[in-house]
Amino acid sequence: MTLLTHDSCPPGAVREPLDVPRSDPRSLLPEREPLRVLGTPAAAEYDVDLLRALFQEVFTGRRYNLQATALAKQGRLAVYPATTGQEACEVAAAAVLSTQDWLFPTYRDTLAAIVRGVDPVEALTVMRGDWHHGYDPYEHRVAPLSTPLATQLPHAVGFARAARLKGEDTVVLAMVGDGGTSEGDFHEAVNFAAVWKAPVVFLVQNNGFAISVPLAKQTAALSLADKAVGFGVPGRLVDGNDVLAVHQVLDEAVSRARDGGGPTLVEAVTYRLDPHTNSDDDSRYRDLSEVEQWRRRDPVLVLERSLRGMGVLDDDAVEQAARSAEEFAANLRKRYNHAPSPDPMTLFSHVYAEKTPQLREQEAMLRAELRAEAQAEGNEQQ
Amino acid sequence: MTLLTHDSCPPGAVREPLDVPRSDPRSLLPEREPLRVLGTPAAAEYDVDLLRALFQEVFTGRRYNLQATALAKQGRLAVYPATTGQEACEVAAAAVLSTQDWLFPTYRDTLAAIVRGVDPVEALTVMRGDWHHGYDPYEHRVAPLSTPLATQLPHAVGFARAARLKGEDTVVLAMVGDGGTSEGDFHEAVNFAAVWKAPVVFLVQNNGFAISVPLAKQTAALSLADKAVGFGVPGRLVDGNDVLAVHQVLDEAVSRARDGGGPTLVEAVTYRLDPHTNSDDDSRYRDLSEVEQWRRRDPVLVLERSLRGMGVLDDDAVEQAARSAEEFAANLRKRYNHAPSPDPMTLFSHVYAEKTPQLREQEAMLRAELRAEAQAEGNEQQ
Amino acid sequence: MTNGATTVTFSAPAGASPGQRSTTMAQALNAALRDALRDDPTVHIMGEDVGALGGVFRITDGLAAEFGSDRCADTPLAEAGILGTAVGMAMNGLRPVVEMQFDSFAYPAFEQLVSHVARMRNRTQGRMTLPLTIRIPYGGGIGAVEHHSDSSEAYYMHTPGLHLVCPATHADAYGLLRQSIASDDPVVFLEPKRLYWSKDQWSSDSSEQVDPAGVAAVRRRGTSATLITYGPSLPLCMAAAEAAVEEGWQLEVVDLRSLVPFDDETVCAAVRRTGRAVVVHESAGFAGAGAEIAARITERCFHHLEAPILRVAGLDIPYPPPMLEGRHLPSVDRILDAVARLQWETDIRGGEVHVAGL
Amino acid sequence: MTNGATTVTFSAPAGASPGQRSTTMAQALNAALRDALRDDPTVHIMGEDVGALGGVFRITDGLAAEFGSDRCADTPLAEAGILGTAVGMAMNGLRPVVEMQFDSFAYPAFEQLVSHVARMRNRTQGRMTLPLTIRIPYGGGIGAVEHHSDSSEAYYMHTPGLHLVCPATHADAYGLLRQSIASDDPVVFLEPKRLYWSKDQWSSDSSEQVDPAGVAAVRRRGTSATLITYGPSLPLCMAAAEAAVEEGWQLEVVDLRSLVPFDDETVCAAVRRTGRAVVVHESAGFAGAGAEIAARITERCFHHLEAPILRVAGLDIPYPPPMLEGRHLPSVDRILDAVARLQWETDIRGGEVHVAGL
Ligand SMILES: Cc1ncc(C[n+]2csc(CCOP(=O)(O)OP(=O)(O)O)c2C)c(N)n1
Ligand SMILES: Cc1ncc(C[n+]2csc(CCOP(=O)(O)OP(=O)(O)O)c2C)c(N)n1
Ligand SMILES: [Mg+2]
Ligand SMILES: [Mg+2]
Repeated sequence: MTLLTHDSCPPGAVREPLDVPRSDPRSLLPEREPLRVLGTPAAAEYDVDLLRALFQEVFTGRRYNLQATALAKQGRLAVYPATTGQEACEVAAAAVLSTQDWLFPTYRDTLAAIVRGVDPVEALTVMRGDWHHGYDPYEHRVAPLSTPLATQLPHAVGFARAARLKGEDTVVLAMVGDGGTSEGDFHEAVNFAAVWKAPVVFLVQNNGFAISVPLAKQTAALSLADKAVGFGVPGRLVDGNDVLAVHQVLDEAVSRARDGGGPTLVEAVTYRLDPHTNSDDDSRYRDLSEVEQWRRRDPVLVLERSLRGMGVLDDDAVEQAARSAEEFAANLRKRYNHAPSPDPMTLFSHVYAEKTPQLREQEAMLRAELRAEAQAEGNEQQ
Repeated sequence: MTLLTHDSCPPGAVREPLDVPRSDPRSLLPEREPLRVLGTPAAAEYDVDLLRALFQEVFTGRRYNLQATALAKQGRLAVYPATTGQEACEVAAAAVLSTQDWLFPTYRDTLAAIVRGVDPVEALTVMRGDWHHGYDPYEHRVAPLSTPLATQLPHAVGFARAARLKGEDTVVLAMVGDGGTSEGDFHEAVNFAAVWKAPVVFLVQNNGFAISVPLAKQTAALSLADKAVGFGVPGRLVDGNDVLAVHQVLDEAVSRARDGGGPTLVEAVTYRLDPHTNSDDDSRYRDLSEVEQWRRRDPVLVLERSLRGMGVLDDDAVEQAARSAEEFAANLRKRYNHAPSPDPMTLFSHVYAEKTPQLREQEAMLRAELRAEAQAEGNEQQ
Repeated sequence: MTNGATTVTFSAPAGASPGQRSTTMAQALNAALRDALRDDPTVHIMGEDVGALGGVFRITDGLAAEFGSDRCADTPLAEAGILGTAVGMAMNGLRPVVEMQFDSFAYPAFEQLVSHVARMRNRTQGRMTLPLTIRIPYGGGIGAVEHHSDSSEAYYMHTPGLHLVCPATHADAYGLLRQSIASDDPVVFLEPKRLYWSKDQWSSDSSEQVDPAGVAAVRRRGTSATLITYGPSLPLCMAAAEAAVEEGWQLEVVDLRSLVPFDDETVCAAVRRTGRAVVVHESAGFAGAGAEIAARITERCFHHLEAPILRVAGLDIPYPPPMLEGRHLPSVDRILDAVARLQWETDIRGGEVHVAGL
Repeated sequence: MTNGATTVTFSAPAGASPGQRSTTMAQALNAALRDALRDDPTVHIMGEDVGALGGVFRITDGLAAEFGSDRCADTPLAEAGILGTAVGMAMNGLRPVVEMQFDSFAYPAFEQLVSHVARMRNRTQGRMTLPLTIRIPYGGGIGAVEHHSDSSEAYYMHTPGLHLVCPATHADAYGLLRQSIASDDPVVFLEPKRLYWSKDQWSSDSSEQVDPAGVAAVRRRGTSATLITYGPSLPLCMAAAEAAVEEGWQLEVVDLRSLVPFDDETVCAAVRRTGRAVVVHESAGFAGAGAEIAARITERCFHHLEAPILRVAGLDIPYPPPMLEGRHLPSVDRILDAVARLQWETDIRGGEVHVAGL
């Protein structure tokens, strides 16, 4: 007895090619060295107004980071995760998008949201602690800052797919940290985007650390953008401290997405100059001389120096940018002069479209408590 | 006011290279075409005993698939997911491992477990439904078959890391389907393995489908082995219907892992000739002519033909292999003549090392119920 | 869940022939999906094998063929990705209906469910809402192997921001699913697997209206004690009530229909009428839905109770293999045993109460 | 959890100086980890930032330096991966102690926890066991932003196969963590975040023995009513009991210490003594741990109860932002309000019971 009919096997079967279309995956690999524009002849090709605008944003961005950190140290924010050193990425991410596009930021990316037009106080609502989230996502087309790492990436992909299904021209730019790329959600999101050819750009800000954990403990990949190949999408590698380079790479990726070319995975190599948040003690896990090294590639400094060298900026222009940044900061400070006192009754307002009977009971309890407290206070004041 | 001290920025800062060591990721890419050995001169270099042994296993494997499917159709198994058409992968996966090594199979890989030495009835316990799992994992060093897809991969990685930490020489071979590679667990597992340089070999059996979903809806990658690059580990691509090729690629990967070289990601391109399980209706989602096409590359057929061509097998040898396979099947059938009647009281035996007071109460209740039933039956028989 | 209206009805499709026919619950669910796709172009179905195959339980049978693979889409095999991308689609104005293949295979999506789905409306003060339905083939009793028979309702019930619905009849299968899809809030919709093949005289073009979720139904009137249940255990409770007649008990049976919102009013009224109650469900009893139900009724009806509210639930063990699931699941006998323990002699105050916690 | 012994003690490290000193609970936990690493070479700590940083709460402070980065390992940022690889390590003879950075960030590992951690022993009939401890900084009250203050115990309590432990004192923080690590079963170990910085006169070299998990502790004797609680709400209940004295109530306070196993005996004895009880915990009340506790006590002590068992729990809302968390969490006032509702006038049978479900 044999199990097989020999007749069914033509002589050539063994050597028959498999039906796997194999294009060359090498074309999807990112550049070997992070792309740079500043300090290269390519920089000269940029529109001067764009250069000045980027400089202003990067410069104000730094001032914002300093101010928000100060507010956190004064206790006016519960916590603040700064993007000091990452301003080039934050600014470029917002700057490449058109009005109809969407930004999906992480918990750290308040700056990108602000550059996109979000009121800084509303961008910082979650950090202040009066509510989980401030701004209307639909106004400036910025999704809520996402705290659970990488979970916003599938949202971005679904959002982009929906736009395509509705025939809309939207591109979605989704941000994530180097640490966040280790989460399964990262993998699932890029894979869905690739399969659906969804118009999404994934921007990985590799700032060297996930809290205390350095990149080498996060991945053995040569570049985080190498991961693109495994999803059949192109990877790009860029100097994240060079705002022009980031702008260029993202701009190309956005165009590609808009034209139906599907997602791109971008790694921007940068560095977190500040501790993880104001309450972090980074001396526990990094040699502060490393920070000093990176300060020499400070994206604000690098930009100013380059633009001065190109004759795009002079002392006056820098002075003016500084004044504008200072105004921004002063305004922000002023708006933190009074602490908010959120209404406790709002705790029940948005759990469901319509309160359940159970929530109505609990609402009544809290209302009674508040009334009793007010009465007690009134009695005391008499 | 400016925010930056210009002095801190040395003139060369802009062009300073980033501190990212960039080896060439191209070396990690798998071969462009699935590796083949059968029908090539390389086949002649194999040990004849190995060739005959592999033939016997592949041949018996097919007989096993037929028999288990029949048992499922007769209702003696609750369900059976066959590996018909995938026997080359199943056999090679078990064959490359040394005694101290471990196999982490999916729910489909009963055959690999059996080739590794597990009693087929115990391998099929979960399919029969008398318990969730049969064999002692430590006896043949085979982890329980995993039903939640890809969840066994982090187990395999942790197991391998533990072996290294204990100074043991163990290599772990972890199996997963093409569909399973879309799960976040796949990504997290390969990443942990890469970072830890854990001695793990990941074998992806790309059999074309995840139940009804074809590979093209699962990934846009050119090969599932391309994913390796993104983790900084080597990928390999192999013809999964060529048992010698699978054996060779896995053998190299196992050696690499044993020598401290870390994980390898292998994609074996094969095809599921049977429906997903005996209760699946594959005519709903695939053109059965595609199945016919693949039958011509049937791994059993291809192997027999090649080995006959090489003079390693003749009619007698095939006849003998068939007899042995038939014995295997007859034995299996016989052992299914009586349905098991698992003891309900075991429901409480292994929830915890020691029963909680709550479980003891519930145990007492069930015991009383059983006693009452027995009594009632006794009364009836009188 | 009712978008402001107190009763949500879906009218018969124009031109449909009236009359009822023998239908499975699977077909009723399929009809609800089909009608939702037809009535609202923003409805999108997605999940594993929901396309050509029609789902492993055939609930999406024929929908991809009729509405195209964009409206009924096979996804890659990744549940967090399925739910996570559905969240994004809902953010962008669509009404995704997600199928999780089995209870257990919804667990990979747990973070998305708890940390985002349940919270997006609250987080954004109502600005960003998620009109999202998560269909889960739910519960056991179908002879399936490990990981295919879990009951996960207690996890979702304890997660504020989710609606939690579980039909037990064909009319509710259709009506509650249509309501869930129309809801502007996320709904976890539990489909009792063991009822998929149950037949009933029902047709989607009958103009039968169902109450909104949040309203429990008294399925049988009684005076002796009240059985409180939902989903797959309703037929069991009806059978128990039938059997109890012989013992001289007239049992009232309440079908909750939804666990969130919870209908305290109907439940408490029923319990006050009878003074005794047993809660019945499949999932493990410990910290299960029955605990909440028993606790809240006791809080509200303490002085109407002649006996503690008892629970008949699954054992506190991992769901058993097929050959033993009958020993795990609630049964008519266990329900009647519990009813018998409801202290029919009144003068036992001070005595020890033996309860097996089931 | 006790590997057969009824009392598990860990002796003082040889040569340690006796006497107690002011210690935080964080330090007690750190000492437990250090001593476990020292006493058992198979113990391995892993998690995000547990190495050089010592964890975001410094519970692993100094351990990587002392025992090396293999014994106390920073992992990639992926919670399912952390727990999943820990499962593999436990399969291979090690005793992993996993840190999840916050309650919410354990959700990605939910599938591993429910589908494997809780079931491996049962699946393999005791052949493959998982001596695995999952430490979770637990609960709120620390002014943290969204996703950093969840209470997740109800999810784990409803998952058979897991032990669920929650210390409220320094001695228990040390003793129960040592027991958990020594257990041959998986233990979810909830560390009350808000107690991390609480100080007490305690030292690991005091030879104080703690009861095994599964044994509740009566922390205060009383006659009027019993407060039943665990973890972060114990200090609150003690304060409420203190304040209640002025109102003329002598409250008994029971600290459960573990939710699985559950100590029915001690709890029921305490409730029978007082005839009235309030369960207090932080997590949302609906389908929370308190529901099970109230339901099971009522089943067992019905005829000893003068009033329904009430619950004081978090509101049924997503955990609020820092500025509002005080309105969400149980408070002394809410506990006293609940005690006041325990029907101190006895003759109200038949009247309507108003209960806010909290
Ligand atoms: C799912 C999840 N796990 C853990 C955390 C806690 N956490 C907050 S930030 C952070 C590090 C993030 O690193 P990375 O992704 O590199 O972003 P970066 O902070 O550098 O911007 C961690 C672990 C979280 N927010 N979400
Ligand atoms: C986490 C999870 N999701 C869904 C399922 C249901 N399911 C069982 S097999 C299967 C398809 C698996 O496809 P693949 O990984 O290619 O393996 P194959 O069946 O082809 O061997 C699915 C979706 C599951 N078992 N686990
Ligand atoms: Mg980072
Ligand atoms: Mg497959």
